[in-house]
This record gives sequence, C-alpha cells and structure tokens, in this order.
Amino acid sequence: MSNEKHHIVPYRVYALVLVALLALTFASIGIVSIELGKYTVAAALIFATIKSFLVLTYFMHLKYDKPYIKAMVAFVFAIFFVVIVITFLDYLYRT
Amino acid sequence: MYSPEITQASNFVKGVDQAFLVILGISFLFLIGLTVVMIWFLYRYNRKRNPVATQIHGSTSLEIIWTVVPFLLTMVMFYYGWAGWKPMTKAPKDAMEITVYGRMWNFNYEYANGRRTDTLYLPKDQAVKLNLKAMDVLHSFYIPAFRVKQDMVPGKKDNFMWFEPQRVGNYEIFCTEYCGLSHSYMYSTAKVMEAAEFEKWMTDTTQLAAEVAAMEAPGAAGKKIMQNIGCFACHTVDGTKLVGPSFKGIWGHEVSVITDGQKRTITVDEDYIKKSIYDPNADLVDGFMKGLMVSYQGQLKDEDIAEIIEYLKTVK
Amino acid sequence: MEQNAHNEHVHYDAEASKIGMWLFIFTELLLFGGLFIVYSVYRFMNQEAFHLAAEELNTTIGAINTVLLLVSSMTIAVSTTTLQLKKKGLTLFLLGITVIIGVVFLVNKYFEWGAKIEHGIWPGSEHLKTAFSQGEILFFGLYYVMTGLHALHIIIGLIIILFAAHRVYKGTVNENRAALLENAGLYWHLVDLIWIFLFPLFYLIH
Amino acid sequence: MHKEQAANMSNYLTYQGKYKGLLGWITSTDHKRIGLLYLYSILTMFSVGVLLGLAMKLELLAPGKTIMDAQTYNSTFTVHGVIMIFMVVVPGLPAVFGNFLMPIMIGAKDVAFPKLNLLSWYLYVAGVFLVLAALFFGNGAPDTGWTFYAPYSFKTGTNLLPAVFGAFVLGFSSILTGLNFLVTIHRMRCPGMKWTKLPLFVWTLYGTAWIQLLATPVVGITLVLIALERLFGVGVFDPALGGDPILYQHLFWIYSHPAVYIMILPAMGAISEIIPTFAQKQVFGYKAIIASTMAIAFVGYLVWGHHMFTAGMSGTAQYYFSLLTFIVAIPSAIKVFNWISTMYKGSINVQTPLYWAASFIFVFMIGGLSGLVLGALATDVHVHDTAFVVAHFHYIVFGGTGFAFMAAIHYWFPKIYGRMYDKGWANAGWLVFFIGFLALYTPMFYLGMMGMPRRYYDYMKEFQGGNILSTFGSWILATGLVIIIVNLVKSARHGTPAEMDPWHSKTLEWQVSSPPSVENFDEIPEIAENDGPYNYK
Ligand code: HEA
Ligand code: HEA
Ligand code: HEC
Ligand code: CUA
Ligand SMILES: [Cu+2]
Repeated sequence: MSNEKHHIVPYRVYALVLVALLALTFASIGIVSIELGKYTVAAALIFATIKSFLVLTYFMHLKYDKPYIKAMVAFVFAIFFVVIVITFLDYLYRT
Repeated sequence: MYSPEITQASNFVKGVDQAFLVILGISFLFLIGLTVVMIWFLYRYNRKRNPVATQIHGSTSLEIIWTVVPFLLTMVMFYYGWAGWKPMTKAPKDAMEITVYGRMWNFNYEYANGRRTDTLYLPKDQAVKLNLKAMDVLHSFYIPAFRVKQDMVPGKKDNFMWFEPQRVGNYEIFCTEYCGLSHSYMYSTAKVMEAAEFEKWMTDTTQLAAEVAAMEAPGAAGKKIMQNIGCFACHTVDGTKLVGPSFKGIWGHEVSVITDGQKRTITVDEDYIKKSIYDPNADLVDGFMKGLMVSYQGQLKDEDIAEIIEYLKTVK
Repeated sequence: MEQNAHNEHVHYDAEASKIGMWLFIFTELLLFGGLFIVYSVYRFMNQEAFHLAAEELNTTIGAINTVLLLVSSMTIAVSTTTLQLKKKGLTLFLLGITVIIGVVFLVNKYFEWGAKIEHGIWPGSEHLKTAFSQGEILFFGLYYVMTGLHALHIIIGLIIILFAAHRVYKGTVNENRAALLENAGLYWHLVDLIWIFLFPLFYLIH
Repeated sequence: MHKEQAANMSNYLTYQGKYKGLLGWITSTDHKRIGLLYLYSILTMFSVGVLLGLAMKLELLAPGKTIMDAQTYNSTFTVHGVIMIFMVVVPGLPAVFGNFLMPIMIGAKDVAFPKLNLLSWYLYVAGVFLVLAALFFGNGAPDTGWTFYAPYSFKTGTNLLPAVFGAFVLGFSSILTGLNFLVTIHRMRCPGMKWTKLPLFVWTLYGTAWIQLLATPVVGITLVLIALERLFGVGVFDPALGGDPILYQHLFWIYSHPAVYIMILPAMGAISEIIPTFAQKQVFGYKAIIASTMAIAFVGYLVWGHHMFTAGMSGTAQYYFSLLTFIVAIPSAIKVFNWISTMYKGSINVQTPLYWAASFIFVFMIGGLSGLVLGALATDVHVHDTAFVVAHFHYIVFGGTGFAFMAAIHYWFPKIYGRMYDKGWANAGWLVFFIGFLALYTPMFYLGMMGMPRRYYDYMKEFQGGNILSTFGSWILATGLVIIIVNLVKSARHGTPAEMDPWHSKTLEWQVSSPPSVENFDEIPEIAENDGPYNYK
C-alpha cells in the first residue's frame, strides 16, 4: 500500500553503478579493438550481459523487489534464450 | 492421387505407411476406449441411477500411470515417424540427378543431358535425386504416391529430395505451398518407365524435332517452348488478362511501360520482347505488378527466344 | 506472499502498477527479441559481410550515445530516491536532465542516419543494392529497423517522463504515490537495456 | 430471496451510469459489460467468418468454377483464417468469459486496470476495422493465407498492409488483456483465495495470459517487418536481397504455435468447471490439472517447428521439434483422463452444457490425436499442407474451442442474462450441430491422406466424393448454429428468470445474484480454510 516499507536506495549506490557501467563500456570498446578473432563477439556480449545485469539489479530495483518479480524476470530471459538456442538448432546444422 | 492398389510406388511408402499404421492404431485404441468409458459413466452414474456422488479427490498413482503410459506410447510413435523419415534426408551417391524448376505456376524438369520437359520422366528402380529450385516464391513439390514432399525455397541452394520409383505408372505431382492465383493449377505428372524404355527416351533426341516438325505452322517450336516453360500460366493469346498482359496482337503493338518510374510508350519489337524475358521488371507494362514475372536468364537461350518471337508474331 | 487486504483500495495499488509495468516490459523485450533473433541468424549466415558493413558505422557516435543513455539512466534512478526524500525541486531537475540527454541522443541519431543517407545508404536505395553484398544489405536493413524502433521507444519514454514530471510538479506523484515515476524510470531503463545490446552488435564488432 | 431482488434492480445490465443506452455500454469500464461488448463483436465477426467458410465449401462442391473465381477463393480463405484466428478464437474465451467471470471467481470487484480493459476492446474494434478496410479499399482483399508467408506476401498486388496492420493492433489488444489478467490474478484475489483454491478456469486464464504476453510481440515485430519489407524493401526476408524466407516461418510460428494454446487453454478451463458441476463432484486431480495447464503453456513455446517439417530446416531441428511435439501432447492427455475420471461415481445431471462438454472431449480427442499424426516426421511429410491439416485444426480449433465456447455460453448464460434458455431447443441445436460437424470435417482427413492439398481452388475429380459430403455437412452445421443462436437470442430477452445458482455449483460466481450487481459483491467474500471451488458434499 501507499506507505508500505519502500527501500530508499542511497545516491552512492547509483553513482557506483554508473561508474561501473561506464568502465565496462570502455573496457568492451577496448577489448574488441584488440584482435580476438571469433571471440570478439562473445567478449562484447559478455560485457553487455554484465551491464544489463547491473541495470536490472540496481537501476531497476530488482535487488529490492519481492522474489516472485525476480523469478518472472529470470523466467522471461531464460525463455528467450531457449528460443534462440532452438532457432539455432536449425541454422547451425544446415548442410 | 494414390489409390490403395498402388502401394509401394516408391521406396519410402513402406516406412511412412507403417508410421501411419502405428500412430493411427494407438490413436483409435484410445479414442474408442475413452469414448466408451465416458459414455458408460454418463449412463451408469446418471442422477437417476446414482443420486449421491461419491467424493474422490484424485489419485497420485493413477496420475503417474497416465503420464508414463502415454509418454512411452508417444515415444513409440515418435520412433516410427523418425525411422520412416530418416532415409529421406540423404540421397545415395549414385542417384540420377534432375533439376526441377518451380515458378508461378508450373514445374519443369531439366535432365543431365540438357533435355527439358514439363512431365517428370523416371526410370524404375533407379534412385533419383531432384534438385529443387524456386524461381519466384515458395512452392512445394509433392508426389502423394511416393510419400515425398519438399518445399522449394527461392535462394536456398541445397534444396533436394530423392526417392526410388518402384512401380511403372503415372503419378500426380502437386504444388502444396500456397503460391498465388493459380496455385491449384500448378501440377504435373511423374511418368515412371522401365529402365530400358527410359534409357531410350533419354537418348532419343529425334523425338523433339519430330514433334516440332509435326507442327508445321510458323512459330510452332516457340509455342512448344512456351508451353514447356509455363508462360501460359500468366499470359493468354485470346485477349483475356491473367497475371500478365495477353499476347493477343502483341507484335508491333504500342505499349505504355514504366521505366525507372517514368512512363513511356514503346513499340513491341524483338529487343523489347527479349528484354521483357530477360529483365521483365525493367520496362514494366503499365497496370501490372512488379516482381511477378521473373527473369528467364539462363533458362532460355537466345535461340529459344528467337523461336518465341516467331511465335508471338503469329498471335493476332 | 501478497497481502490481499489491498482490495479495499482498488484505486491505488503501487505493486499492481509495478507488476503491470514489468509485464509490459516483458512484451517489449520480446518485441526486440524477435529482431535479435533475426539479427543473430543473419549474422551467423553472413559473418564476413556483417564485419565489413559494421565498419561503416561510427563507433564514436555509438559510444557517445551509450554514455549518454547510461548517465540518463542514472539520473532518473536517482530521481526516484530524491522523490522519496521529499526533494521535489531536485527530482524535477533530475528529470529535466534526463529529458535533455534523451533529446541529445535523438539529435545524435539524426545526424548519424543523415550521414548514412547522404552516402546513399538506406533500405531499398540503388547504391545499397548495387555497391553492397547481400549480407551488407541485410546488415543495414536491420540497422535501420532496430535503431529506428529503439529511437521510437526513446520518444515514447520521453513522453512518459514528461508526463510523470508534470505530475510530480502538480504533487499528485509524491513520496506516497510514486508509482508513476517509478514506472517511467523502469521504462527508461528498458530503453537503456536494449541499447546496451544494440551498441556492441552494430558498432563494436568488426 | 429478497436480497436477490434488491440486487436485480441495479444489476449490471440495467444499471444507469453517466450515459444512457449504447453510450453507457461503450464507455463502461465494468468488466461484465466489456465482456459482453466482446461477445457481441466477436459473434459478429464469427458470423462473417462462417459465411466465408460456407462460401468456400460451396465452391468446393464440384471441381472447376462453382460460384467464384480463383482470386476470390484465395482471398476468401485468407480473410476467413484471419478473422477466425485473430478475431474469434484467440480473444474468444478469455475476452468474453474471462472478462465477465474471472474477477467474480476470485472475489474481486473488477480487473486491476478497468480503463485499460476498455482500451483493449477499442483496440480490438480498431483492428477489426483495419482488416475490413483491406477488403473494401485498394486492390482487393489479401490473398496470402493467414500465415502471410514471405516472399509471396510482399509480391502480391493485393491490399496486404491494412490487414497486417490490423493483425498487429489485434495482437496489441490481446497483450493488454493478458497483462490485465495477470495483475488481477496476482493482486486482487479475495482473502483466503489461495493459489490452490483458484478455480481451474482462472488457472487456465493465468497460463494463457503469459502466452499472450510473451508470444504475441514476436508476431507483432514479424508483421512490422513484412510491412517494412513492402514499403521500403528492407530485405530481411527477401531472398533476392539475401533474406531467408524460412526465418520468416520461424518467427511466425514462434508466436502462432503458442497461440493455438491461447485458443485451447481457456476452453479446457471452461470444461474443467462444467464437468464437476454437472457431476456434483470434486474435480479429479485438481493439482494435476493445474500442472498440466502450466506445462502446456510452457512446452508450447518450444515446438513451433512442427509446422515446418518440409520447409527445409536442418535434420537436427526436425528431430528435436518432432520429439517435443510429442511431449506437449501428454499434458493434454492428462487433462482428458482427469475429466473422464471426474465423472466416475458422480451424480451426473445431463444438461445442455454437459452435452457440449462431453462432445468437446470427443472431438478434442480426434483433433489432438490427429495432431500426433502431424507431429511424427514421416507422416507429416505426407500430409503436410493437405486437407488433413485442415481437418486437424478445424477439429481442434473449432471442435475444441468452438464446442467449449458453446458449452460455456450454455453454462453461464443464466448468470450473464439472469434468464434461462429453452433446454429442448438447446439440445436439438446441439445434436444437429454435432452431426453437421462430423460430416463436414471427417471427410477432409480422408482427402488429405489421399493427397489433396489445401488452399486449392480446384481439384481432381477423384476428390469429389469427400468434398460433396463435406459440403452437405456444412449446411447441416449451419442449420444447427441457427437453431442455437435463435434460441439464445430469444431467451436472453424473454426467457424465464434464472435462479442464483441453477446448476448447484460451488464457484464464487454462482454465489452472487443473476445477473450480478454492478459491484459484483456487496462485501468482499472471504474463503474459509476448508472451503474450495469444488467442495461438493
Ligand atoms: C486450438 C488449437 C490447436 C491445438 C490445441 C492443437 C494441438 C496440437 N497440434 Fe495443431 N494446429 C492448429 C491448432 C491446434 N493444434 C492449427 C490452427 C494448425 C494449422 C496452422 C496452419 O498451417 O494454418 C495446426 C497444425 C499442426 C501441425 C502442423 C501440420 C502441418 O502443417 O504439417 C502439427 C504438427 O505437429 C500439429 C500438432 C498438434 C499436436 C501434437 C497438438 C497437441 O497439443 C494435441 C494434444 C491432444 C491429444 C493428444 C488428445 C487427447 C489425449 C488423449 C485422447 C489421450 C491419448 C493420448 C496419447 C496416447 C498421447 N498441429
Ligand atoms: C476458429 C477457427 C475456424 C472456424 C470456426 C472455421 C469455420 C469454418 N471453416 Fe475454416 N479455417 C480456419 C479457421 C476456422 N474455420 C483457418 C485458420 C483456416 C486456414 C486459412 C488459411 O489457409 O490461411 C481455415 C480454412 C478453411 C478451409 C480450407 C481452405 C483451403 O485450404 O482451401 C475451409 C474449406 O472449406 C474452411 C471451411 C470452414 C467452414 C465451412 C466453417 C464454418 O463456416 C462452419 C460453420 C460454423 C459454425 C456453424 C459454428 C461454430 C461455432 C463456434 C465455433 C462457437 C462460437 C465460438 C466463439 C465465438 C469463440 N476453412
Ligand atoms: C508469374 C507470371 C508470369 C509468367 C510465368 C510469365 N510472365 Fe510474362 N509477364 C508477367 C507480368 C505480370 C507482366 C507485366 C509486367 C512486366 O512487364 O513485367 C509480363 C510481361 C511480359 C511481356 C511484355 C508484354 C507486353 O504486353 O508488353 C512479355 C513479352 C512477356 N511477359 C513474355 C513472357 C514469356 C515469353 C514467358 C515465358 C517464358 C512469360 N512472360 C512468363 C507475368 C508472367
Ligand atoms: Cu506453386 Cu503452389
Ligand atoms: Cu503448432
């Protein structure tokens, strides 16, 4: 309800998260400029995943939300991932 | 269509029909069993016969049984389905190759020696591999009697199907992927012959010439080519408009076309017809859709087009 | 896990509107998800061409836009804290910053697209069809569709933020009824989230 | 009974708000009125779809041209499919009965976002008009089939854009309904209404809503891509520009396979309400039914490729999709077993809704079992895109969802209108309808096995026998439908007043007056610890 206990996130947390996000951005730009061959895609995506994880947990308050909301978010990402994997069962194995 | 007498028309019939038998068999068993039980309950536990219901909440062991049993049965069905299909995916190395072109709205076939037909001639007991090429949109190549079907996908390179005809006869071929106006008229025939007879047909080059000679009229060869490759699916010679403009009185006629978005008028001559066939969308006849007629570059040679032009001159 | 006593107050249930927003975000994620599937399949089928085409994009503009969106995400996140601390002025100020950054992002995008179009690269253009391979055509097609759709979401996000700011100004959104602002924030983070993936996929990998 | 009379004075049908008459309806955010708005609009579209279906059958009575030309036929099945799928069965049960009953069943006064609910209906209407616009303006009705397969869908000269856009808007309406239901079920259950006490119909709506939410956007973006392809030539599905038409099919079926479970789950839910009521018996395996609902919703996401067995996917994908298709059939089997077991040792009161429910089980089994034929690789290669598929999905979409819809309307009719229908006519209608249905679609199984392709304007004369039978069936079916509709329409106005709980059911909607008051409950109910939706003694 209106006056239910709401977690107030301190400014400091937001500031730290932003710094981390920016650092990760530049790190990912750096990492793709060195030649990693076919791992560049993977590297860039790993950085993006970490960043989105930060945004979800802190900016989007998931850390402070009830477990069932977390579960829903996890479920949606999982199902999307599964759908991609299944689609690639076709493309990876085409002769 | 296949009728029950024509069993075993190809090497796949057995596997597919067995899968049908297994799945339909189990299905009928369940359908009849469950329906009978349901009707019996409706009768036996009718309010008149059973005024007070007995409350039962459920039964875990039953739930387990009727999860596991159908699971096992479906795995059996899956297995037969898979086993009947698996051999379709890999053509034997010694298969004879034929290229099938599908376009709106006809099929035609090109043999290793360059021969082209609009009927699929096949030797009995010889593995045949069809390379399927779609020229415009999706089509699907279906021979019910052989239990084979494969979509023809434009742009897809390794598109094929294979089979081994095992019985002499004529079998229908349908297009089963919806492809526009005359989808239901896109059919052709597979003619399975004894190997020796097929050999004779294949090497007999005089036949075509003889057919042409039989039709002495000017342009007969051109007409034959056009029939084979399927121009008349879209064009008529009697003035009716199908998908494309009619050829009636086309020669020397003035048409208004759209070139690069600009309208202009052209008199139909040899160059124009050739261009219309090799690059149909360059000069688009006013009032018709772009992209329907696709280029025949590589399918028709200049000599063929010369014959076609001869024919078109005669269409008054 | 839920308190059903809420029913007495059908008209304001912060948690209901929060779940509602999350559910909406899920559909948005899958909307882009469809495009990501298309992208990954075509990237897989045309690796070389995608590398080549990505060279055409300007990493610097992309990076600047990334930084902008991250910062704006932070400002709007902070604004929910300030609202709860009853600092209305600061909240409005932060929202203002967020909106300005969003607009700058769009301006950047405008120039970026403008430059491409000047070079004759747009879906269906003659130059694209003649001078580029099929894979590159696909790359640019997807580039326009995905960044375009993303820009559309930025615009929607901006409208929602302005609306929320207006309510904060009027006082109908306050420390006790913060749902609208929080939802605006969630939406804006979604826009950010998508960009976090668009950036490496289009600008970085070459 | 005095309480009931008092409530009747201001029931939701007669209630006077700010506006009178029609305006009072189309501005109302009352979930019950919105439910009826959907009912009337869906039935209107359904009638259009039925007429198109009958026209097709008439055309197929004989080979060659019978009543229309090929172009008209192609547009007819496209518009028939689009209407039936996107405007009738996808919204069908959730938007009508879900809206009307779900809040009452969970003890709430309305859905979580009533205005959004009304907006969903407006979006539905907007979508309908967009699709209809495609018929009357421009270059003629679209002729691609409801699947809009690329590349034909951007080559055809017909008026595809408004139809595609309309389907997009309809999808949006469906998403918003799903969202609304999810929030409502999560947040607005009355005290004591635990998850394990939710009526099964509500559970199926819950599963359905998740599918609506997570699958619909994928088709949304796919349709947008088709539109962009036509407008700008983006190239994503155009083989000439390097696109892959098979990818289009993946995206389309990623939505449209789960969508078939959007259609059937609420139907199963309605059946799960009706059977215990008429057997006066606790539902058999409450938890198993819930589990199977959620399993269908979840596994349903993973099997879309079974529509593409001949499309040219990799062998690995074919193997995998076939396997999972069989897995998804099992939860449906579990449901059938539980329904039938619920009848065991019941005290069965055979009334019209139960006729529909029992025949639902029968036709659903046929539809579902024929789905197994389609799910197996070898057999699907033979019958894919033939009349067999047409028979399968009419049996299951319209035998399943349609019969359940009929069961539902005969079950909840007294609640909705506060009046009873004529049972004799209702039963007669059912019988005629059922016979017509069997005659209409059974021959198509045979035709398909013989190799008659679908979407065929013309056919070889060998196929004529089956087609004639089928066409006759369509006339019988239509007769049945007319009987049913006339009976219901007449009874809604002049039927005898209905009691609060004519079937002696236990779910909450039967504990309020018929028709319900505007607020549903004077006081929010409370569910006692040992109470439940199927607590028959
Ligand atoms: C309400 C909609 C609905 C539902 C519920 C289903 C349910 C199922 N469908 Fe169907 N389907 C459609 C609507 C639906 N379908 C439509 C519209 C199309 C065509 C689209 C188009 O191309 O235009 C289609 C097409 C379609 C195809 C593609 C055919 C093709 O184009 O080649 C396949 C292939 O696997 C398939 C399979 C199944 C299966 C296995 C189920 C299963 O879920 C069925 C499960 C049910 C049962 C199994 C019966 C009950 C159980 C028993 C009686 C107990 C005994 C059971 C066992 C032993 C297992 N369907
Ligand atoms: C719900 C879905 C639905 C329903 C009810 C129907 C109803 C009918 N359909 Fe079907 N049909 C489709 C969905 C449906 N159809 C789809 C998706 C296609 C594929 C299109 C394509 O290929 O792209 C198709 C294709 C299709 C074809 C194949 C075209 C071809 O491949 O050549 C034919 C052929 O005759 C046909 C005939 C009919 C007939 C005669 C009726 C009816 O007229 C029969 C009369 C019906 C009744 C008398 C009443 C039934 C009552 C209810 C269902 C209760 C009300 C329920 C609610 C309001 C939810 N339809
Ligand atoms: C799929 C349908 C289709 C097929 C098959 C087809 N055409 Fe066409 N044709 C069209 C359409 C549509 C046009 C008009 C638009 C254009 O100019 O491209 C056209 C235009 C033409 C024109 C110009 C006609 C005029 O009146 O100016 C000629 C010549 C022609 N086609 C020849 C052929 C020949 C020869 C073949 C077979 C080898 C053939 N077409 C096969 C659809 C088709
Ligand atoms: Cu070619 Cu249908
Ligand atoms: Cu399916």
